[in-house]
Amino acid sequence: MANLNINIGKLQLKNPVMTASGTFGYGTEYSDFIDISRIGGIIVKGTTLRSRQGNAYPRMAETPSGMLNAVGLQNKGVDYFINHIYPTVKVIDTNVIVNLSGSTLEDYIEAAEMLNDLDKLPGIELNISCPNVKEGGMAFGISCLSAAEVVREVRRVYKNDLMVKLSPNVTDISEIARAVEAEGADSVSLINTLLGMAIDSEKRKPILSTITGGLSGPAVKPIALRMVWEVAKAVKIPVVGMGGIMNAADAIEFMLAGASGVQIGTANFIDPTVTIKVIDGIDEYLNRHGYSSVIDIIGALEV
Amino acid sequence: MANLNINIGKLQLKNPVMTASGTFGYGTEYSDFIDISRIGGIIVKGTTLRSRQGNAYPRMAETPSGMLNAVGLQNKGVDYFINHIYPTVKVIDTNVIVNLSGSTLEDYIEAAEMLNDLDKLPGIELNISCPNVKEGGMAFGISCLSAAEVVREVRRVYKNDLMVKLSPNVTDISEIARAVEAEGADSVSLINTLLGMAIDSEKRKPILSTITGGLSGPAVKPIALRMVWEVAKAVKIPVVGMGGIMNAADAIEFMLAGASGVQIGTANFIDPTVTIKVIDGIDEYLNRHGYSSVIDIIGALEV
Amino acid sequence: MKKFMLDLIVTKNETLNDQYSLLILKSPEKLPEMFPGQFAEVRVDNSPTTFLRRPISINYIDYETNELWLLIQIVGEGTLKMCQVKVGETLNLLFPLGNSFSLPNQKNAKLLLIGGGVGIAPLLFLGAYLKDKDFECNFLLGGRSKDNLLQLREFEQFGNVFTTTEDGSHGERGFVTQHSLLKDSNFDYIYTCGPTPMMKAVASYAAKTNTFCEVSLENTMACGFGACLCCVTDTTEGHVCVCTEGPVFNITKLKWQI
Amino acid sequence: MKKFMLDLIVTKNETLNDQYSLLILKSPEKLPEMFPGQFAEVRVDNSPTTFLRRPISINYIDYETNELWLLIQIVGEGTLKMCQVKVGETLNLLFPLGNSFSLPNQKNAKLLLIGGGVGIAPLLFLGAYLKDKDFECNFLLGGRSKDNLLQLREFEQFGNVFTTTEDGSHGERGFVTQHSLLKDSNFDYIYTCGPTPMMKAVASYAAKTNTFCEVSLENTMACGFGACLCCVTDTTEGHVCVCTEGPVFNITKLKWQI
Ligand SMILES: Cc1cc2nc3c(=O)[nH]c(=O)nc-3n(C[C@H](O)[C@H](O)[C@H](O)COP(=O)(O)OP(=O)(O)OC[C@H]3O[C@@H](n4cnc5c(N)ncnc54)[C@H](O)[C@@H]3O)c2cc1C
Ligand SMILES: Cc1cc2nc3c(=O)[nH]c(=O)nc-3n(C[C@H](O)[C@H](O)[C@H](O)COP(=O)(O)OP(=O)(O)OC[C@H]3O[C@@H](n4cnc5c(N)ncnc54)[C@H](O)[C@@H]3O)c2cc1C
Ligand SMILES: Cc1cc2nc3c(=O)[nH]c(=O)nc-3n(C[C@H](O)[C@H](O)[C@H](O)COP(=O)(O)O)c2cc1C
Ligand SMILES: Cc1cc2nc3c(=O)[nH]c(=O)nc-3n(C[C@H](O)[C@H](O)[C@H](O)COP(=O)(O)O)c2cc1C
Ligand code: FES
Ligand code: FES
Repeated sequence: MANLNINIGKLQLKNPVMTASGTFGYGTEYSDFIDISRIGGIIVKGTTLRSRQGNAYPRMAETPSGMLNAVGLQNKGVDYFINHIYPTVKVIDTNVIVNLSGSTLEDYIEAAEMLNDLDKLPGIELNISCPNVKEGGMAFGISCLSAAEVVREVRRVYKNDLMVKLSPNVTDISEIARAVEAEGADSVSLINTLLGMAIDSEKRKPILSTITGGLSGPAVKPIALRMVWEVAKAVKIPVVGMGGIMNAADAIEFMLAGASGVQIGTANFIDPTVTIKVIDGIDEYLNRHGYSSVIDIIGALEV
Repeated sequence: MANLNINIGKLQLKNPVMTASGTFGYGTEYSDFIDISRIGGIIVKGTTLRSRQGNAYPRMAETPSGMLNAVGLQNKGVDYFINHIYPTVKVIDTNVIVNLSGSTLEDYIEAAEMLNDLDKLPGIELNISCPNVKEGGMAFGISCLSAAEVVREVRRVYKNDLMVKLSPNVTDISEIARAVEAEGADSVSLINTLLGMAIDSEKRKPILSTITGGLSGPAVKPIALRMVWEVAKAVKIPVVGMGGIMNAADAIEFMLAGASGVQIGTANFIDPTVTIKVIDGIDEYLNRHGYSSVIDIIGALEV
Repeated sequence: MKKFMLDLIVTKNETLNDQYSLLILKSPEKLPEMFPGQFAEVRVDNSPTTFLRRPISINYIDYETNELWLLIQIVGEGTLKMCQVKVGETLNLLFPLGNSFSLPNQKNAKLLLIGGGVGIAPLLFLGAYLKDKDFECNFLLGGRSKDNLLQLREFEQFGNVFTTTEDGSHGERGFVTQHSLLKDSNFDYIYTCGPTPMMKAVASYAAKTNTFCEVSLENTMACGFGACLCCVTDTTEGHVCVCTEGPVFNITKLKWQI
Repeated sequence: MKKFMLDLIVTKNETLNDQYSLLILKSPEKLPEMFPGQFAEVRVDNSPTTFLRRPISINYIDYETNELWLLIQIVGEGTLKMCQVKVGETLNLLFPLGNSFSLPNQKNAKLLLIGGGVGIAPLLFLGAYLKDKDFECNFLLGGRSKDNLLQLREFEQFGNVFTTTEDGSHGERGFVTQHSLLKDSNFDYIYTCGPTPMMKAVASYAAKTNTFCEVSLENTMACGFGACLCCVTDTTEGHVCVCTEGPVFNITKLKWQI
């Protein structure tokens, strides 16, 4: 058994494997299949200050080695989370982290203040990159100035771990990463989904109700890996990598490229036990290659 | 038989199907498999003012539903093209178009001037988006100012059709499209490859000699389709769509999203007869849906 | 209800006609209890275009032999591949997923189960289940033509079978909702599954006659167990997931214009 | 040479051991003429991770029965799927691709064909071809152990067979380049295919003894017919495509440090 413990910002994880927001519900959806407390961290559904109905149906389109979603941040709001979800998830023996989205700076700040009071919530993932709703924060995430501003203001009120989730729909993601680092982010996570579109040629209609949606799954892995590589070189804070991770080898690639931790999203839908397989697979890899700790492979790519 | 003729900028095509630069050699590589004169247009290999050896091996990595390449514009230069390739390709009864790349403004201008003298060359595709070499023009293609400048200068010296090939590695591709339209581009083509990366986790090394490379194939189709949709709404000049087209349905999706023509790239490697199948498939679709001309489906998406 | 991910062994793959196949899958472990209306998410390997699982209703379950039936209509790559599995191969299933049809409250209630196309799949299981609980079922099954009426012999074991075909090749000519049964009799409970236009017509009949009516909805699903929120339908309670709150809905909950 | 894209029918799929299989494919149309060293690009359907074709050498060709042999070593998903095809199924091939080994100039030249691992594949065809042209071949085949020496019986039909194994389980113990044959005899022509380190050792022996030597290179290929420029190797003439200018190269053209 290699040592899988890893600290990412202020978070202490028993292993580098987390679940990506919006793909793992509140964790409990998976407890029939796995012991969710074995996972390093669970990033819960995208949460907004006030409850949201999300987008109209259809919200999903399958694409080659991937999928588009247009869920649109359906959630019951921060209040509901605090009163109804938090009590049940805070007892899970792992890091439960809230993915926070907003449409205005004030929304972000108000929600972050409320979450700051939860003593068993080790951190939030600030989502400034949801492509599916105007209010999803992508407007914040695609410019350095606005990304910096929202991180600065949230940082002022939020004292625990602040992971900032970056959008891949930009010319230079390292620039944004540096901007949020400068404002006090504890870590950055990437990538959120890539803006894409699917069309039914026979019906001559877009498949999604929203026309465009967010692309995830193995199709995006090469792009995600490149961005993690770029960002890891650009910032000093830890990087959390994701995008198309389906197995331990994929996760290891992200860590070699410089990620201190990974998140698994779409793969959970196909194999609800994938997180555990990835954790075990990383351990097996470390043993086979003679590493005593997972820390040894972070950024260990030989170029 | 529906009418497949289409004019794109100053080009007159017998059908909307072209081949993407760098994937179809000079056309003759495919003549054992198909009658290449049936294709609407053949965009030949990326050509630069002076000859280039391209990048070191390995230049290719397979990815889920796609591939990364790092060819790096290996070509023998414009002079060689004019003296040795042009005489053999100008007799092909279709539009043979040169894809032109450069590392400096002067290179672009000088090469464009030389190509302007070829009376059987109906146009060039200005590549300001190759991600694989510093000299590939992507530096031009990711900022409005520099994209505008290179198009302005080339437009001054090049009188035939000027198609400008855009990079998808940007925050707002419509902005770039509008900038090159304003400088006199006859059409825009998109997308070039997305910057990606592949790692061999067992060897702990990047797979490509250049670490990062350009992603193409069906994996990128949702992104390409979205960008074509955005750009077609943003500009008045015709749009040529590409990215992951594998069959007629894919090509039709691009046209419904607003493309006047399409280019097929990576698919040629897997099926060297795919261009002909797509042409026939578009015809079949038009007949089945009662359209008399391919023009009827351009931008015909119902939203 | 606890959900499972299991590799089941294909013991039979019967081609019913060029569109439909019946798969019988055997579980090495004891099959968990399931209820009619529930479904499985089937993994389709070996194809880049079938990245996600496919939701398929439980068609029938035989606890004694530990066998599960799936009735598949070929509509695309995924269902095609499923119908090509060979006896002895395995299919990976997540199940049982979703809610189920409700049992009638009165023992001697008049029950009508209306199915069209592949929508008959969950109704066979429902019929078997109801019969087991001593209810008497009437099945009204519709199809374009005789060839689209499936599993009639199986349905007959569990109740009275009525049919309609659009071309009149079997039963009454027309759509299920035009069947004389609906004019002549009154039912207490209607359960239906099939193409949405059919279900809407049934729902509208039920609403008019003030009959209890449950429909089983289709939807595009990414996970099938409530994790992705991709499969919503609009209800009186807002957007709810078809995979967890459904697929069975009482029509009074839906926002259908009926 | 004209290239073809054809669906060939699998007439035999013989598992040689857990790593290797021999596929025999029959062409409905008359097979075009091919030369030893040439290869085919095989399409591997039904897998998202085998998007591109796989280059595989022509192992043997029988114009009379219109059959083509492929010798496959399982190293990943693509070769695994190829080895799982069933008799009667078809494989789509682009072929013949690439250049071929050169014929010796002198009729009574002493020829040595050195192969390691799956690199023996093109050498069988080469041996058959040379024998047909009345040359006498010596085959030197190496493998980790006895089990990795393949098609020995076939090779014996076309010349003298010498072997080495790393564990000494067949022939001399050691690497091919350590075989006594190389010390005791002089050859006029050496043809080799196998792992790069092996080929480099052979090339270095040939260079030292001033022997004509051709090697067949591997490379990652996207197209296999000169369209993508992905498969270059560095030569005295700069970057050239292995799929069109090769896979066979005279060692004097390569920039190997030997
Ligand atoms: C709860 C539930 C139970 C089901 N039970 C059965 C069953 O018992 N037997 C059976 O054969 N099918 C059943 N289906 C439908 C089945 O899931 C789809 O036909 C299947 O996913 C299509 O996959 P494909 O790869 O063959 O087709 P694709 O290539 O994915 O699609 C082909 C066409 O079908 C449409 N389509 C795909 N999936 C759906 C869907 N879920 N709803 C509506 N349209 C869709 C697509 O838009 C496309 O036009 C059920 C669906 C649900 C949600
Ligand atoms: C001209 C030529 C002729 C060949 N002839 C034969 C033959 O007769 N029989 C045979 O079994 N194989 C042959 N090969 C090798 C064969 O093409 C590869 O083994 C195959 O493409 C691997 O596919 P895969 O999906 O099984 O493995 P992948 O999953 O693609 O790769 C598995 C591992 O093999 C390595 N690999 C993959 N492709 C190549 C390659 N082309 N060169 C070197 N390493 C590679 C990868 O880096 C990876 O580590 C030949 C290759 C070439 C270029
Ligand atoms: C259905 C779905 C819903 C998602 N919802 C959110 C969300 O609410 N907040 C967020 O930051 N990311 C969301 N994402 C993005 C994922 O967290 C992740 O960034 C992305 O899917 C890439 O990882 P993957 O390829 O492993 O899925 C969602 C993704 C999917 C597929
Ligand atoms: C091997 C390879 C080489 C390429 N070379 C060029 C090039 O020289 N110039 C260029 O503009 N685009 C080049 N491209 C990009 C393609 O023209 C096209 O934009 C891209 O591959 C997307 O289309 P596809 O998915 O159909 O391949 C190349 C792509 C590949 C795969
Ligand atoms: S399909 Fe994922 S929540 Fe219903
Ligand atoms: S593999 Fe494409 S040029 Fe050689």
